[in-house]
Amino acid sequence: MKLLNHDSKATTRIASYEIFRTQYLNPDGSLIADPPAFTKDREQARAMYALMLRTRLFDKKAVALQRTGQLGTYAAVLGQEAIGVAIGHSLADDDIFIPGYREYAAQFARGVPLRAILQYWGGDERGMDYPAGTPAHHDFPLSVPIATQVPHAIGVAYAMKLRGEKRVVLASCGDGATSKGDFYEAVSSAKIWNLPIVFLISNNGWAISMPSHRQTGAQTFAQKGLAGGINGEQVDGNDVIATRAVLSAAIERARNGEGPSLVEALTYRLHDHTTADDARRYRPEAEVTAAWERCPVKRFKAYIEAQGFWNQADEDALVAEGTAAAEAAAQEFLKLKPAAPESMFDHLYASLPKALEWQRDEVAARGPVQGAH
Amino acid sequence: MKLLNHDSKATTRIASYEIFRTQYLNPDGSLIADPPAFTKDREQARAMYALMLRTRLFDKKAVALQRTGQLGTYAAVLGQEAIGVAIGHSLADDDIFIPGYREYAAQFARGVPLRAILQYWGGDERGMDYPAGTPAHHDFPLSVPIATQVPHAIGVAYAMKLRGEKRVVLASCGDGATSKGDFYEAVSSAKIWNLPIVFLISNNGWAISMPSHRQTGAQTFAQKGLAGGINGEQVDGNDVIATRAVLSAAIERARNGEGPSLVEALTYRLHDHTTADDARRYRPEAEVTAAWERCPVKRFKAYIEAQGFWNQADEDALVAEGTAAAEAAAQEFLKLKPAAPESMFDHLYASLPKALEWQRDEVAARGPVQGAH
Amino acid sequence: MARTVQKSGVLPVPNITLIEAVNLAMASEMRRDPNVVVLGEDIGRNGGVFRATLGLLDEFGEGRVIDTPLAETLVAAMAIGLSTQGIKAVAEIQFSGFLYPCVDQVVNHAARYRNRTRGRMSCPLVIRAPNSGGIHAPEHHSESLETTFAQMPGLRVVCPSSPARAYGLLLAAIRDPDPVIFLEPTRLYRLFKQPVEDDGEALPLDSCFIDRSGADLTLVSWGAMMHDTRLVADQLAEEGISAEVIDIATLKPLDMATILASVAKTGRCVIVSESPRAGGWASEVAANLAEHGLLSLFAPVMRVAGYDTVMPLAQLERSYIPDTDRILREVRKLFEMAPK
Amino acid sequence: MARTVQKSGVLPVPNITLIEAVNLAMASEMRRDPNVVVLGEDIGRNGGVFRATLGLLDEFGEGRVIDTPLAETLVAAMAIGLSTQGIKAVAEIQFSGFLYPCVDQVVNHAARYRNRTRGRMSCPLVIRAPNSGGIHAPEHHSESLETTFAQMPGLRVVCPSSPARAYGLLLAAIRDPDPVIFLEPTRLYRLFKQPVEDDGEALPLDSCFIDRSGADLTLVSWGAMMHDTRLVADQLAEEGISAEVIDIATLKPLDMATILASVAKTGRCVIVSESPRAGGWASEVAANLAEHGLLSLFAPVMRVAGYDTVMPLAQLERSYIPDTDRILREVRKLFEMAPK
Ligand SMILES: Cc1ncc(C[n+]2csc(CCOP(=O)(O)OP(=O)(O)O)c2C)c(N)n1
Ligand SMILES: Cc1ncc(C[n+]2csc(CCOP(=O)(O)OP(=O)(O)O)c2C)c(N)n1
Ligand SMILES: [Mg+2]
Ligand SMILES: [Mg+2]
Repeated sequence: MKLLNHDSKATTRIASYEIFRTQYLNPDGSLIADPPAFTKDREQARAMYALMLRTRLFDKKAVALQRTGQLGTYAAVLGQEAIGVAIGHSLADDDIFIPGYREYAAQFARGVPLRAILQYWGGDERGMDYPAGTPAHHDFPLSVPIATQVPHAIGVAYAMKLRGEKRVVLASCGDGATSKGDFYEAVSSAKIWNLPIVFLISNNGWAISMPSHRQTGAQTFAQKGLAGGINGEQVDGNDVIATRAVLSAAIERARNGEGPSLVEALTYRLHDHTTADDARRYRPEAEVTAAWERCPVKRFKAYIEAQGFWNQADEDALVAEGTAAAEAAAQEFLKLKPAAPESMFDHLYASLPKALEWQRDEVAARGPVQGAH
Repeated sequence: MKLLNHDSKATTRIASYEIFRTQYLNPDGSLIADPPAFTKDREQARAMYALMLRTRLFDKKAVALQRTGQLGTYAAVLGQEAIGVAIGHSLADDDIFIPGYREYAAQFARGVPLRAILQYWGGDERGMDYPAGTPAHHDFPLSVPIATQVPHAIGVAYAMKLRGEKRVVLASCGDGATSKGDFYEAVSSAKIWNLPIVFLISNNGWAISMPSHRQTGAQTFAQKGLAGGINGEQVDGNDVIATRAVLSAAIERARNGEGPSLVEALTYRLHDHTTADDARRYRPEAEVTAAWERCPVKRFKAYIEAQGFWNQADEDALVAEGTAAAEAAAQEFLKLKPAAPESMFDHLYASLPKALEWQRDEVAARGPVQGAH
Repeated sequence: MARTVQKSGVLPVPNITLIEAVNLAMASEMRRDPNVVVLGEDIGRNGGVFRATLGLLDEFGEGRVIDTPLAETLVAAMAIGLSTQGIKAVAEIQFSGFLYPCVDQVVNHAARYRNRTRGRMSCPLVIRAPNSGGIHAPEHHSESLETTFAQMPGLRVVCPSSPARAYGLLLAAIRDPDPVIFLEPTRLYRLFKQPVEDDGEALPLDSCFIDRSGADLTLVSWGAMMHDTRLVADQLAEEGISAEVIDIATLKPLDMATILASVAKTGRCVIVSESPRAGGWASEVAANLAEHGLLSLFAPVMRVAGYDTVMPLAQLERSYIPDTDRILREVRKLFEMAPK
Repeated sequence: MARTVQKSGVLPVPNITLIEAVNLAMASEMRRDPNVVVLGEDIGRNGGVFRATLGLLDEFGEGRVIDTPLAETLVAAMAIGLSTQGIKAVAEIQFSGFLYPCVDQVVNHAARYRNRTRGRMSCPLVIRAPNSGGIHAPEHHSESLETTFAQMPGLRVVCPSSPARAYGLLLAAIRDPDPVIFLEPTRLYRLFKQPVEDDGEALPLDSCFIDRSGADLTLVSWGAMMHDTRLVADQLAEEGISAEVIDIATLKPLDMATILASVAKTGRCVIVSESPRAGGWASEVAANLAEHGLLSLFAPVMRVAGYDTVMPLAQLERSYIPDTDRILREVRKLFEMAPK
């Protein structure tokens, strides 16, 4: 990239950068290279697979609830489950996860109840009050305003560093999110203080109807890290082994004081953007069909089967158990009584200002209103 | 930059980028490499030098006016004049310039009267009404909210492209400005439509009290272009030959449909940030002294003298003429009557809504108010 | 949803929804004026998340129907850049809660370029967004942003309340030489239909609409809340109370003359707004009444507004949004204090 | 300017300016609470463009005095991130006109994390900025932003009007468990001094201050305009008119009880504000009077406010900012309409 192309002594190279990509598993589950140690651990491998499949079963249930009018708009994670699993299996309990809105697998791993996710999309704030005693309790809730959660990582990581803690922040967002200034202001500044942050971009090919190649002029999303002098790397996000390996490496770098990294995980959104979307309007069906070949669940299952870690009986048991868990979460959600209307004032401030008491009283006096959920 | 350092087949290089830097003139005016053709043109070289020195003389006058209470806060361009000269001599009349607030040389080249700059810093909006019939008339005014002008280039360039015009937009900002989301949202998207834009970063080493190396983790500001897949290149901004050469190349690329570029021009702010600032609070004097060695005026003067394009008589005449011009601009400015107070409503909307007429009348009835300029 | 492409004259006037009227106005003005473009997230092939731009890509092509990256500051800034070049940019922001990243660009630039350059430059742009709640949408999709913008000098703020007004006011907004924030009532998008003729007739941007005349009470509202306000007037009519109903529609600049004239007649006023009460535009109307209408008031000026808390998620949104019950209660209070 | 490092008790109480009081409050609270940090552009070695953070870097070090990149969205977001971890972040935005890029983060996150998570998280942060005009500053340096934030649920908005109040209110703001927007009156920064004891005593964040009692008229203001308002009260006293002067100071939540009690006594009210009239916080006060104070009013509620145009550059700013003449004229109108 030279503006002046003549081969003059006036022009010298002052920096150069390379972008790498990592993938261990072929779509059929066969290995490209010798995988990291954790893949040899039967229990870990089984746990990762179980989380992935359970998440898929939950997702299916959530979509079904929405389709039958029992849930509000829901953002499915179909096809992207491996990334959440990799996050869940890479972060330490003490670390802080700042999610976008699709990483349910990671949230489940950190203690968010399945029911809570339904509650949130069902229009109940109580779904974001993750249980005390779990890592999720100190994690951030889902963030709907795209990319705006990413710069919170700067403050969170700064606090950790100020206190001399060896903790790490992982902030995730989508490919579309990388177009927002909020994303960039975080990436541009993280290295100033050498903060323990991993920025994760789940590049699922689409931001609603915009294909990722029309989102920016950049050839990769990984290279957006270069704008902040940050290690940026791509990984096959449908390969849970590679994703966990790269994330773990980034997390450990951060933990060891080596500063921030950025990871672009390539995946694919197999579902509509949300249940309110109809992707057939803008997306060729053939692309979706082809993408199913790269399905992360299928791929990792083939791998653990080949390792002798998994068999059909295991699969049947997991499907039954995961389906039941999703069903139980749905029942729990559906049985919840809506919050009292006046609860809309309960957490506005630490304590309600006197000037607002009459409003709370008015809402309480009216009681539940027709037309509500 | 590999997160996974083991030398595995799993990791492959998918992209690489290089950042180049161009400089023709040594600080003493001697040549590093054979310069572009325009440097051999006596009249052009003299015109470039004259603009540079006139700008410096104007700048000196403006600071003096402020120091004597005759002007508001003023942002000096001392030490950065070459960049404005290069812009002024690279853009075509039809192109559109979207400045920050220090590129007076470029503005003068495009037809902004010296007096108008004083007017603006003197607190008079009329200073932004650049004269009809000059290229400046379709340029943007100074922009105080840092970086916010940069994304306007996207819309302006899109309009040019939509109309099939072969025009170019040059949007400039400082090193500090590159930390803002507005800067990035422009850079990230310019290549989507392959827009005819040149982004210019005047890296003068400081953003008020923040040295540029504490502004971001990026090693160069040029590489911020990579975040948008844009050619990013560095140039010695105190070398007017190199700066003009690189800007012209970028402008011609844009004009020929080859899309956006980003240029980082390395310069140095020899003055305080503005007249309201005292840089001794935060900046070592030795750094400033050293920077004077790289002064763009001195450097180019040595070059044109060596070429036989310039001599002491030329210099004396130019100093006299430039000083007189600055003085005349100051007198013109000082003699201006303040605008009528009610003029604050004259350009709020194309025509004043009825609902606001009483306000305009009230201001008019009061007339000029004590304590005003 | 079928596109409504309607030439005036021979064909029957179609009965359309508010969102179809928005679509029609854009299509109609884009046919009329080649300098009009639309831009925003997912507005091209997808036709916008509410389908406001449906069919525009096919008719006008990629050049004039611009799918932008996911960056609201950029959308506003790009619209500014376009508009300075005489391209009338009609930008869509997907949901009201995502308007905030536009505030800096809109306030510091769009609303100021004309003033700053003493008329040398201008920003004839429109920023459209769905506004207010009631459709069980996710977080940040149901906010009411009109006051945030109406406060700002140099802008116009428009909130239509019917298909016909949406059509006429959007035409006016696009043609206006200055920046207009056009906030569409999400829950009225498909609530009812109206015959709307594509006659290219714009509505005024500086006058309230008197929806119906009345003698006993002035009801003032705009946008989505106009629907409930009209229902209240119906109910009151049955009770023998004659309410004058005023749709502000063009909040900024505010046509207080019409409201003052009405209150001079009725002596009672209730202002209905969904945005939070404290500092809302209802307060601006009430403040003007306190200054210029005090002597004609028989009773306090009542505001029925959204509460001063965060817009709740879907389960409680109906407890937040004013409804006919809440409006009627305030009206009855008024008539208790100052009987007819 | 000398740093004021003052231990209460034995030493004499220093006479300090408002900006020194701001500095003192931060230093004092940083000594008391190791979890307090300050951040912003040029606040470290440079001590802030107004020198509000002078000396803090030397005393508390780089860890707690954070020079940020030039990115206001980041400053707000970083403060949010810090505050969720129990670090009380006191962020400075350099000039009021650069607060707009913070709006999204402040409204959609700072003001909501507690509510969104049902109390699991919170954002005990302060965003400080100079506010309003009158010092011949460049473009975008003189805006009055209080209403933009006061409108927003979940925030507190504070505008001090004297050194003592700046000290006590800033302490309160830093200690408050929720986000506070703290807007300092630029032109009062060095206008006068007051004895301020560094006693660590915070002032309440939900009560108006009654600056002086009066019987004939209630003058309400806040921030920089309090200065002119006090001068007007002096002038009126000479004329035998007794004005009660109320400093709202803590605009949100708004203590209307104090204002209503005052107007119940005086029957006349003039509200003075520098921010634009339409949709300004003066309108909120007036609207409350129109609703809850109507029966005690002898005369219309007058607002003296900034005009509904862009804040002019320095040469005309004095024609824009309300002054004693403009306030007095409205007061005299009131007494003409409703003589004492
Ligand atoms: C600031 C903002 N603008 C617009 C939206 C509406 N919106 C929701 S998701 C989405 C696309 C996000 O794309 P991406 O970041 O790639 O994430 P993905 O949904 O693909 O996981 C948009 C535009 C939003 N939520 N926030
Ligand atoms: C949005 C915004 N934030 C803060 C400021 C105050 N300010 C004016 S100039 C400046 C530093 C700009 O640095 P840089 O971009 O490097 O330009 P330089 O002044 O060095 O030419 C700052 C912080 C501003 N004008 N706008
Ligand atoms: Mg995506
Ligand atoms: Mg700089």
